[in-house]
Amino acid sequence: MAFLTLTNIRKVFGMAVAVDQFNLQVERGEFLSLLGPSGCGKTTTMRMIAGFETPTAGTIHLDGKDMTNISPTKRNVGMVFQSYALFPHLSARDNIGFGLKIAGQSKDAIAKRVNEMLALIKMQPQADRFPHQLSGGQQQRVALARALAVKPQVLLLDEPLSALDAKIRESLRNEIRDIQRALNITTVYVTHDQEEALSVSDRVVVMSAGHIEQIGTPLEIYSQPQTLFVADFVGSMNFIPGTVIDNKGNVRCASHTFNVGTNVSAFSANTAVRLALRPEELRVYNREPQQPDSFPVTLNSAEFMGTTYRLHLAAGELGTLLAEVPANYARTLHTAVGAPLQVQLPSEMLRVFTA
Amino acid sequence: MAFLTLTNIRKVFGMAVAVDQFNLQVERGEFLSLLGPSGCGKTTTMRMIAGFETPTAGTIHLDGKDMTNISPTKRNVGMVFQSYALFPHLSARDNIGFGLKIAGQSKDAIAKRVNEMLALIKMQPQADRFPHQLSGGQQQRVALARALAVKPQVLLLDEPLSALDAKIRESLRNEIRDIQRALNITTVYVTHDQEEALSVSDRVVVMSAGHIEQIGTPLEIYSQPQTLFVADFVGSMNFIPGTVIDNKGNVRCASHTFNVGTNVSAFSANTAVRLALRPEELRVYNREPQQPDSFPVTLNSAEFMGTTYRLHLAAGELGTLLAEVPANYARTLHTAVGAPLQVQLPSEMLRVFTA
Amino acid sequence: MKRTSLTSWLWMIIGALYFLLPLIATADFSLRAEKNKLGFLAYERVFADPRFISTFTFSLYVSILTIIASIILVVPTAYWVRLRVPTFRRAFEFITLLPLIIPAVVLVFGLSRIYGKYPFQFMIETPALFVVGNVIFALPYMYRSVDIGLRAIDVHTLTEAAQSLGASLPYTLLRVIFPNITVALLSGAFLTFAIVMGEFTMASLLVQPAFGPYMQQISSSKVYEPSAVAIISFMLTWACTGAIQLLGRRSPGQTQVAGSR
Amino acid sequence: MKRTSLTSWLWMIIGALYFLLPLIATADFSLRAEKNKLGFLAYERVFADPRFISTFTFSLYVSILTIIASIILVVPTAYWVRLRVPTFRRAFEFITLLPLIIPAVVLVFGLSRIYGKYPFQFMIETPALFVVGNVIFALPYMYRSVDIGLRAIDVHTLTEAAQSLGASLPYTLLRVIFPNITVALLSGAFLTFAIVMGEFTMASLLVQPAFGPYMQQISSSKVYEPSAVAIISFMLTWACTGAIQLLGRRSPGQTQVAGSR
Repeated sequence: MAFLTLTNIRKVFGMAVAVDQFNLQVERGEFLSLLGPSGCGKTTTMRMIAGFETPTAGTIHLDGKDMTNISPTKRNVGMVFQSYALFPHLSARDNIGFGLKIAGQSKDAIAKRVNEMLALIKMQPQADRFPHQLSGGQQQRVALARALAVKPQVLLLDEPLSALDAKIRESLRNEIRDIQRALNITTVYVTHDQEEALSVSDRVVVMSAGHIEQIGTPLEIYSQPQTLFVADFVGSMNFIPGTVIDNKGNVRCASHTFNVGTNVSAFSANTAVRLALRPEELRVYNREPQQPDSFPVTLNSAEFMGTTYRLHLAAGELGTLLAEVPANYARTLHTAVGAPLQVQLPSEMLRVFTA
Repeated sequence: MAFLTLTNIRKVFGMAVAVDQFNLQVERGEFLSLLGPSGCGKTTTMRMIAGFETPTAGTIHLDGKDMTNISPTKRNVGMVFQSYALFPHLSARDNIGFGLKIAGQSKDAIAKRVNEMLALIKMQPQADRFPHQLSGGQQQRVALARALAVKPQVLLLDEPLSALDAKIRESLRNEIRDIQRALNITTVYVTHDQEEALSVSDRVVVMSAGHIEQIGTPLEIYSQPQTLFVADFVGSMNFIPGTVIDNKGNVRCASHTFNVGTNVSAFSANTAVRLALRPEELRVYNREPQQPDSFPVTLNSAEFMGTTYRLHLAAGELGTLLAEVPANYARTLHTAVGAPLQVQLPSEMLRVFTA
Repeated sequence: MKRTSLTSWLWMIIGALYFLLPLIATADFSLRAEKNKLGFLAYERVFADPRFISTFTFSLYVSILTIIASIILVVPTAYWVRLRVPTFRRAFEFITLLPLIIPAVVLVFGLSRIYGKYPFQFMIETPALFVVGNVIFALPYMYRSVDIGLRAIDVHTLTEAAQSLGASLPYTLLRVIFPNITVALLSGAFLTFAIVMGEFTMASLLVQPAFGPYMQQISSSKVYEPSAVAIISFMLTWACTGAIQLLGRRSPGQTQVAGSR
Repeated sequence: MKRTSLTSWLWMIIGALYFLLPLIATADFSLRAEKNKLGFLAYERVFADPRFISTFTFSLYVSILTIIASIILVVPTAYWVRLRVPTFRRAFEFITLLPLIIPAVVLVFGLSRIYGKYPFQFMIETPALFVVGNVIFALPYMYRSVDIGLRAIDVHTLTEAAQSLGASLPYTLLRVIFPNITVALLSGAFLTFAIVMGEFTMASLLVQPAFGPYMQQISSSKVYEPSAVAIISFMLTWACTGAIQLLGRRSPGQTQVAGSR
């Protein structure tokens, strides 16, 4: 049995099903993210692990013990909140020592452990400041230290970076990841931000409407989405509606026919499908010379993204296509609004979903 | 004289200088962004254009007329706020018609113009809903229509997307850009989000501590930052401290020597400088075969970013370097933590700033 | 979860009893005017008393004047303070709390000393001074209600939005601010009403034919009628509250009652 | 900008005058006990009156009991309501507003009918019933203050944070919630104090030797002393407020006075 196991978890609030058929096994030392839009049940799931909610059905085991109905005060689970939730009347030091004091440790033991934690988050100089004297990023680091001080078996982070600015968000997520690695602590991270989930996790659980859509490594989630929801929610994706016309992998989209190889063998002829392709997988050329298997498009607008340009392309019956090309390459293209371009959809990249 | 001209603007609040030596010319139909961290004076500048603040010194001309001391009610400037600021007791339709009613237009003229605006933001079906019945993105579109209904000479947007979710933020910024293009309305856009500023603007003004750091197209700002602040604030950047050792472009950084070509001719020997290089400009290879002008590094961690991997590299005396490589290419590298890699800093890419 | 909601119901019931018991005891007592029989005799006597009607009407009249005067005084002031001198907000709030702190006796003394002289002596001869005093007494409640109403909307940004669309400040106050704080105004008006109807000290010092002194007087001279009067006035205020709650529920976008945040 | 701040100062001054004039008039009057001369004769007489000292001490004693009882009653209740039954919050708030609505006479009648019988008659013989009544009167202010204090901190998340660190609910209430609402508690205590010191109706109905009836009585029998007493009690409450403001400024992280949001 895995270190943390959720089995057939179901949670109902009044008439609303918040979480259903939730099965998950988290290994010791793993960094796992729950990713999904707001209201998908990810926070409820985490709150059941913390003990703040009791599952309507199902069991939660931690290190072999059934935790399903244990009080949150007895679970030995560390929690970090979006709003930091530091105790306003206590200094950073006393916040970190709060749990140790409750555990009845000696003053010396508390002081020693608090100093270790302050070193870990590199905040010894600010140890005696009060929360309102600290920046948001510093407050969240103190909250992390407070949760870790009591040596919890599992660390739970509930959208810990949502209240912070973009630059601090990026540096703090790397710091959290480094600390997690150094302590090898089993971690469950809740976020609605796919970039955050992909960049720090060992595995990602994508949720929607209370159930699991896909579990996998960040690379699997991004490059092999199993459902239309995951394809749409994670990263940008072009969707092209079409119909399967034979069992040789040919799909008709408006007047175009694309061969998607064997991908389509699972679908019988005449099935309505949607082809999916990431913007960076489209190949964009100037109109001349004509490329094989390409079709003409017109540039609607170009967004400069730093390392890349994002091109909004009018593709006639296929609607608007989004393409992302390296900034260097974009310089070789016609980029005036209305410029004539051509596009190739590499058939080996085309994913197929039931419409 | 340009359509909107700010000349030697200075604004002091009590003892604090909010904006100083601010000179800007905006052409008719231009989309201009004010970009900077919070407290840099960008919002104060916009509020002076709107008339909510009076400059301590300097003048503001709009279409040749001196607007410096004109009341905000007489300026004919449209304003969109971060918090939407829709009138809660009025429907979307009545919100959009509010300014027309004050202008004393006939009921028919108001109804006609409001319908045009509703069509522009594609919200005819929600015309009779109240603000609290609309999503954030819909409310902001109504606020945009309300500002545009009175045909203002300038449209001002104050962090209009900050309160919205990432996906809606991206689609709404393109919608704003499209509407701005369609109406060819002169627009000033305030944001702290560099991606937003770079992707939609014709020109960007980067501000810090009340003054202008750089004015330029998004491409200029990103690839030729003129100051250390801009280099640091816009996008990611590696900074390597070093010393100019001769007038042939050689800079010593710890035990390495980099030739930065003629870039450095402006600096005399022994000047302390910082070399700057974007993560995507670093070249990363496996340790074998040895590349010319490269040096060994160790992989600390790799963040999956979807289209790219971001590598955190330990480079000995040079500290930690950040590299961003395409996901495809990353697959050819050793990516276990601690993997031995080598790095090349292309000298033609190296920017030089006074330390 | 079961245990939790049971405990909380228990608390609710204890809380309710704490307040309702005195009320029930009073109601019960008011029905016992006839020996060994429950009945409305005390109520009949009260309604038959012409002084009940006249004092009640007088206090009603004064409370309406008080409400109108308070709204005219408080709304533009609170709006202005929030908009232009937010640094003074705490000072201002403290000033509006003064009537809670200054004993009524002081106020009445002070008011009658100022307004008792030429050219203000008409104030003493009419209920005007009584209204002024009531406006002062009601101020903490009215100001608090209006301020909470204003806090619920973003006064600053709404005003700037209106200005950028060409609206003057008075237009903004009337067409944007007022319609969005109606529930708060109702709530303030209701509290003011309750205060004026029950006011005793000032009414008796200024010798006004008001409802408060009437209640006080029958309390000391009758046995069952005071309870009946108390229950009647309680019913009345309860009805007002209900009306406000209903109105609050209807008003779009602004369902904030001053008491609810 | 010049014009704006001038106007706002003007408003401030008018507002201040509106409240201060009665106070100044009273103060002035209290100093005129000796003919043609300003002096503290009225004050000397007041302090020389043994009933001033005794009623003042009694009311002080009652107000301290009232404050302690209210805090013990209100804080856990308000915490519990916010934490576990937030849906009842409006209902609860309405209940705490009832004492503003139910006339004092009703309350006193009801209370004495309940507590006048065996085994509660000791309540009538001691100030206990008077304290209970005052707790009820002070409830709207105390509850409001505490609730505003609780709103300023994120009760829910702080409690969960404490729980995940092993803290029980009572421990959390004592060690996390209490220390973070001290300023709100002080503010509630201060308002309670002001109310108890000035309370008249209930004190006289229950025949308590309290400060309110004493003030009322000298108002009708003396000329200058009432003004002096009024000024003294105003000074006293002002001093309390000042103390709270000072304490509020010192307390780290939580400088919220109940009146200020």
